[in-house]
Amino acid sequence: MKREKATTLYLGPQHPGITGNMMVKLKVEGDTIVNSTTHVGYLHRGFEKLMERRNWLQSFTIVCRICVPEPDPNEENYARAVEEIEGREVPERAQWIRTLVLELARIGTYLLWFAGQSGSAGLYTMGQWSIGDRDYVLDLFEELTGGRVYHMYIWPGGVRRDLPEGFEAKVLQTMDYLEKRLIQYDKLMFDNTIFQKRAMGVGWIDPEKAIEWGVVGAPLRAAGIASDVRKDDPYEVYDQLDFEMGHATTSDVWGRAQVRRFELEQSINLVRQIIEKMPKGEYYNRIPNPMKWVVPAGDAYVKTESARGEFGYYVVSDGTNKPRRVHIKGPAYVHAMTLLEDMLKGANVSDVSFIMNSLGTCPPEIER
Amino acid sequence: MGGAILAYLAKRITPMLSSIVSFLAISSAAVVFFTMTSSTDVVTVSVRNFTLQFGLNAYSWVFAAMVMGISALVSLYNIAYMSGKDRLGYFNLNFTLAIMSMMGIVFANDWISFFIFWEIMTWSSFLIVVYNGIDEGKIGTKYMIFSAVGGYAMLMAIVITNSQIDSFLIADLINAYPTFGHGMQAMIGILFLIGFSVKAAVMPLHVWAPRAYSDSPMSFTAIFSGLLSKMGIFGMAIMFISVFSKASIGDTFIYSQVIAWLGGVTAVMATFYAVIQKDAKRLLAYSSIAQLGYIVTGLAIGTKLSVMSALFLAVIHALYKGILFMAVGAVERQAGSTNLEQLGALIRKMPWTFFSALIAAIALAGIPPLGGFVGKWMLYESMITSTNPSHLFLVILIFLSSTAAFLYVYRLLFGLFLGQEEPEWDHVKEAPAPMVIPMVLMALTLILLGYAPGLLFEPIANGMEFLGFENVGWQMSSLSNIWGDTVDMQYVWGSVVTLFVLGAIFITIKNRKSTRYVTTKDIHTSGEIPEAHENLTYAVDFYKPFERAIEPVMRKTMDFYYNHFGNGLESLFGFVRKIYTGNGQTYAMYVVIFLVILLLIGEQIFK
Amino acid sequence: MEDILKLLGGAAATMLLAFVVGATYGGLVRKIIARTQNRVGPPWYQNFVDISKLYMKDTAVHHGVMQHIGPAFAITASVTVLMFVPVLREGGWFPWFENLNFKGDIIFLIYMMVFGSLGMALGIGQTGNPNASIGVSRGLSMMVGYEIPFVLSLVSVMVQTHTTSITGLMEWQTQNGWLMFEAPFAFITMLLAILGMFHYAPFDIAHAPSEIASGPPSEFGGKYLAMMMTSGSIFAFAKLVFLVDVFMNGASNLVMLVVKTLLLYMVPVLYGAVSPRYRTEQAIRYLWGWPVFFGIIALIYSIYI
Amino acid sequence: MTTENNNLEREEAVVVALKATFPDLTARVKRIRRVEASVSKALTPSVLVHAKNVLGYKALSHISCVDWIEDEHFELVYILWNPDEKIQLLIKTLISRENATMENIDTIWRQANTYQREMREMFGIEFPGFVGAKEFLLEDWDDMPPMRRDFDTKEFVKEAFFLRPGREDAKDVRDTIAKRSKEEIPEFAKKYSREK
Amino acid sequence: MDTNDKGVRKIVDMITGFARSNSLFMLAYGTGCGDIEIPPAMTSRYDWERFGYRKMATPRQADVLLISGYLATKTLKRVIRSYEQMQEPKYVVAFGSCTINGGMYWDSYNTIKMLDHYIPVDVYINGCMPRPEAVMSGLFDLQEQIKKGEANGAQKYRENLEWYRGNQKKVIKNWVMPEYNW
Repeated sequence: MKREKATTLYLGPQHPGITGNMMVKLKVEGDTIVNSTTHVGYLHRGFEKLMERRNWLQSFTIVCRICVPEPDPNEENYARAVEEIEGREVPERAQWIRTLVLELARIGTYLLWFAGQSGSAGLYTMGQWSIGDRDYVLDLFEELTGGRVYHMYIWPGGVRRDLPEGFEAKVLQTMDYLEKRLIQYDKLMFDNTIFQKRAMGVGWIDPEKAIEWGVVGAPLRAAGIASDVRKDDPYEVYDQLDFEMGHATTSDVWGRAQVRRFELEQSINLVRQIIEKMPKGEYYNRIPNPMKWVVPAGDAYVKTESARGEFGYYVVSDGTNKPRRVHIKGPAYVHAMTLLEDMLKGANVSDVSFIMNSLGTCPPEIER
Repeated sequence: MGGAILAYLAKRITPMLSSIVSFLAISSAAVVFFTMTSSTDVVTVSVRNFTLQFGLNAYSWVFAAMVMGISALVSLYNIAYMSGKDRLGYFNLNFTLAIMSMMGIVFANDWISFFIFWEIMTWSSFLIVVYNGIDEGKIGTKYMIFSAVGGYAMLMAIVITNSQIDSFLIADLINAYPTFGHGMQAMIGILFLIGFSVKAAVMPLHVWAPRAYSDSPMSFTAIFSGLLSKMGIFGMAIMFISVFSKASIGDTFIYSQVIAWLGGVTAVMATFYAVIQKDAKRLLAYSSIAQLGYIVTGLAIGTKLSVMSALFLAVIHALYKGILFMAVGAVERQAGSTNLEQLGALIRKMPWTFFSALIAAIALAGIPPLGGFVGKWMLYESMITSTNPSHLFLVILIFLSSTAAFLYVYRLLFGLFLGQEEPEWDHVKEAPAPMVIPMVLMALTLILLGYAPGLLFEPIANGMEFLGFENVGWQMSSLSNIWGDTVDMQYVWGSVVTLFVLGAIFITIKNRKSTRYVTTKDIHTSGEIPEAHENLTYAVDFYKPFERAIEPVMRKTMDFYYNHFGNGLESLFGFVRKIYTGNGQTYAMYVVIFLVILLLIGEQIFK
Repeated sequence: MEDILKLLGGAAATMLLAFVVGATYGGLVRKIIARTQNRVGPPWYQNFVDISKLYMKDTAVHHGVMQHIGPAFAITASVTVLMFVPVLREGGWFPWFENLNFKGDIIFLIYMMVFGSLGMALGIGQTGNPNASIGVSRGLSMMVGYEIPFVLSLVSVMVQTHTTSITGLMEWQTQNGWLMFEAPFAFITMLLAILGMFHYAPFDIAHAPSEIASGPPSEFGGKYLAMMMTSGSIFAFAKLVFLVDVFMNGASNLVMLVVKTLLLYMVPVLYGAVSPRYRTEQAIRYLWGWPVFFGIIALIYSIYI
Repeated sequence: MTTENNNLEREEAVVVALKATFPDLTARVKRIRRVEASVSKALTPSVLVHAKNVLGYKALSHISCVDWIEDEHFELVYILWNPDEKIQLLIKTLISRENATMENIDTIWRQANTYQREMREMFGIEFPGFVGAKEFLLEDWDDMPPMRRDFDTKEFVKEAFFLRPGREDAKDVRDTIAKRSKEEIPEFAKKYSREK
Repeated sequence: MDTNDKGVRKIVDMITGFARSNSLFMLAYGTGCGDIEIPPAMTSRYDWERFGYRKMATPRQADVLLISGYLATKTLKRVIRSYEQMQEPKYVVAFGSCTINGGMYWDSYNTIKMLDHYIPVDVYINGCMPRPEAVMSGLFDLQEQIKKGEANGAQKYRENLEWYRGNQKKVIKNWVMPEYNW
């Protein structure tokens, strides 16, 4: 076969610049990319197959492992889908606690994203700070759920346990701390002219086509399109909370960074609101013996706004004690595949990792 | 003495039909030259009322030695390089003629013989440029037109001179120049400079050079870029040092300033162009223009150190550019391509070629301890120590060009010799011995000149004294500027070589048993296994980021040249081509006609 | 004979000193960066452990002779630069540190500094790794960027002091005061240029991990990487000593030397710790912007002072 | 579910609009913001195009596939989203399990490419005229498409991989670790220890 | 003489062990979800650079291959490739229960269950997922092993290459890898 003219660059799977275990094969001429293809499957575990073999509650251990940085939206989605099929009521306090957990998870993910976005531009100090601060959020999770990363906390019918004593105060304390740190982050990252130079005008998505191409989450909001599942299709108690969506019109990496930066602030605000408004009461509508727990036949499509975009769960039950089909669609399913491939054409090699981070690609949810 | 050599050469011209004979002729001429140059006889040939005078002096000895030495080696290379090609007789005739005419130029003591040999040189090289039979992109025509402009300018200057002093002797001009009026001084100077600048490819007159260098056979390009262009330098040096320095102060200043900056701009722009080239020959062609830019700058500055550096660089440039062109020629012959984006990893197949190219490249980049550094050092020092502030800014231009030279040097070596080993180049073998030997010999000369640049300083200093400098001091291995700061090449050379050898020995014997060679396919590709058709060499648009950084500069000049200048020239060509058939004889005829016309009416005009 | 022995001894001693100090600086820099990042950081001797571990690696692979001797080029350049730079001022307490100080000058050193880069680049080129080649392309392009302000600064200093040798510069400074204050614009230019020279952020795109793995040294492991790191340590120190000599009148004893070089080193290190990296063309344009502007002011200043 | 507006007018309007264009289609409102429609296989592409271009369902949220092995068919579910009306439309269609083929829709939505690649690999559904890389998640897979219900992953695992047998001694690792690092086990922890 | 030699040997071993164990360059390869706990371990909370651990981008420079979680068969191929490109001495640290016995993916058709049948593992860290403390504890364990000269996985691999190859080829059907040159 004739040798290609363009040089092949393998960005991943064993590469510091790739987000997770995936591969983007770049064909470059000079340092301009002429073609790129995303290759996934390095993390494929066959979750959806495994869930067919496990009962409704066992599947919980699997669901949260679909997205490593932010497992809670998955748990919440799955729980809500099951509840919708079964028609199970969820106590109000449980809904508030779920919202609290989701927002904490969002904060944690945004902090992790700060690290990724700045690290791919060479600003490692930011990553060190924000991941260090994320650990305080993880500490909260650990106290609440017993797990640092995988929580398995939001169950069908409510949450696994009530808030521990004094938890609210700790949360508020952490939020105060994070708000203070945010000023420093601004100084280090968002007010940094070099970062601005790197980010502005890079990774542009056509706002006209964004919806059609399946862009969701912060990239869509950065394109000037107000779209947030929390507003559009409110779940849990988001309709009782007061918050704003991030907004930018530049539709580039800089816009996405600003949207996320703004939403981090909003999330801190939301957590405070939740703590303030949280009612007392039951936290769990107990399910029957999990081994014999049968969910009536039916299907449900539910979605959540995670930090990286919209998570959709299509759950089908055939009336047995095991799910028929749980099909999960994460934001990266579109972002990292067709969208990224299109965006990278004509981009600079220096910007690949940068753009990928701004889209919030995360391979486990593509492959499951 | 000179006549003897010329006669010797001339005798050989007719029967010469093969490269070997050409080599023998040139090398025996070289032998004769190097063994019998002690005398400085003057041979006078009288043709009717023209008196042609030939002779050798200390200054022309430098150039004569350079021409003879290098062309002897190149003609050895030529044997192997040209073997199996068509029209060898035609090529070798012109090849030898060009060399012969260069000797003639160097030996000429009067302007008429100078001009005659100049024209022989021009059209013999023109015939080689169009050797392939097709004048692709009108390179030959372009070359011819520029040479014609230069030739006419020079001829006009000669005629004017003659009308003024009634003598064709170079020495007479030098003596009489200060007596000329202001306008006359300027006119003669500018006309001569145009004539020489064309050959030396100074910026506005360089357009012909890149293609002409890259499209002629490599064995000739080594001569073309290495020696032929130096004839321009040869003339320029005479003009600058002996002639202009005697003009009124203000004029000297302006000439030297303008030319020095032109040289600097030439160096920078040509370097930038060289960086973005995709073809090894074209890259070297632009690099030649850039290097000539340094030399011109050095001459124009006109201090002792700078002229010495210019002459030193002229010789060294002939050496290293000769090697590089020959190496590229070897690659072209063995692999059939000089495309930097396709070739790669010939180092294991052509180690000797790589070695000589590496040495030449290091010299070109001006990195110690090789000869190239000596020239560069003197050039910088002469500019920094100059009393003229404009030279201090010029030094930045030269530095920019010189630093950017690393880029193309690396690109050249990387593109040809390094990178992924691809199966499509498996058949390539080392070039035959007649090609390798001259390259290696010249490379060794470069190393030697790094250790003892004084070997070259001696004739240059003599030559400069002949041209009018006094007390040109030199030392065998120590360089010094007028502030008294020195660099001792002996120590530099010694320490670099010692350390390098020690380092190489250390890294070789450390864990020698468990050090293993692996193929270039066994590289870090993020854990993936590349497919066979996937290209892993990063060679296409190697300096894309740099191109983007210098884009504003390049765009402006490109627009300038190609839209205005270039277009104008193209339409000019269209017209001129009706007159010029591209045939050397017709051209020669025109020259003669022009000469006659000038001789007839010149006296009336310039009285 | 005695001269050669003295030279070799001096070279060995200087090299040893440079390696020790350079590697310690490496460790300290890691420590300091760690502190800015709210971390403890590795012990100060970490670089020694790293380098000796790499020398103790059992195996090594290379892709050909150029890669094999590439690190030798690098170490040659570093040590040669070091030998031609006066480590301590005259009258320092090591008379044989004089090495070859009087045998070279600044122009020579500027050129010698790129010798190693070019040799390394050739070695890297032979590996055939596209990431490494991209790194080389970026590194060399960037070099053109920072060499211009670097040279501007040095030329203006040379013009101001009417000498091109470092020992001459130091004598001048002994009489007239530090060039840091005598030639302020040149010093500013130099500070901006060394940001690029030391390859810390924002000018570290040549080996940006998130784009091209580790860039140029991608294929170097074991003894080759060890030699590169050794040479890097020596070279960093040599450059620092060079700059201290030029702008701060060198140092008369080791303590002062360490203090001055460390101070100077902190400029790129601390700036790098809080900066993201420029793309190559942005970096070149930046370096040809303000630094060159200051450089030209420095040159004018030096001509008309 | 807590404080929902039970006004389903907009959803019902969608059902009416769909039925007006495609009389053969059955549609119903599932709940607020969810409308479900069942379409025959042949009609699906035109319904999708209509929904996208006329009804404003510009975004393709999801394409799912369910294997109803008992009934010998796959159920494909195209889930669309209307960003203006904020309604999710589920369009379901059944295709035969034998020689399963489906119309290629990646010309309508670019991102359908990925979904179809996955379905082709996981269920073995062919999309005539569809250009997409053959391999998506699996590499060199030569067995039955794994997401089909009749593919038994447990049997496959037993054959293809080594399985580590369970540990017999049921020893508590924490004790071993504590012992090795000479760590004091706190009193309260001792009662959980299996090593009595 | 003999004893003296032994003494020298011992000192050399000690130095080697110290250098090797205190400068562990890890290959930056996040094979599974365990990779999410690496950033915390690297950054200000746990800061593993204190112990000389560092992430390296390419296998040529790395000493430790950190298998952070289950391996899909597609990843296994890349892991083997990366492992073989590393220079000796090299070590493998596997973490997550899924590397030991498949963990919760024991019946998944696409993940391998016993990593040590494919590449030699020096240290296993269990848990799903192990906390950064656990990861670091495992690495301390590796350091101890190196100091004692027991971490000889690479040697095992070289000597039993055929057995490993057999196992690997059983899972990876399309074997197009270059030969192992160590």
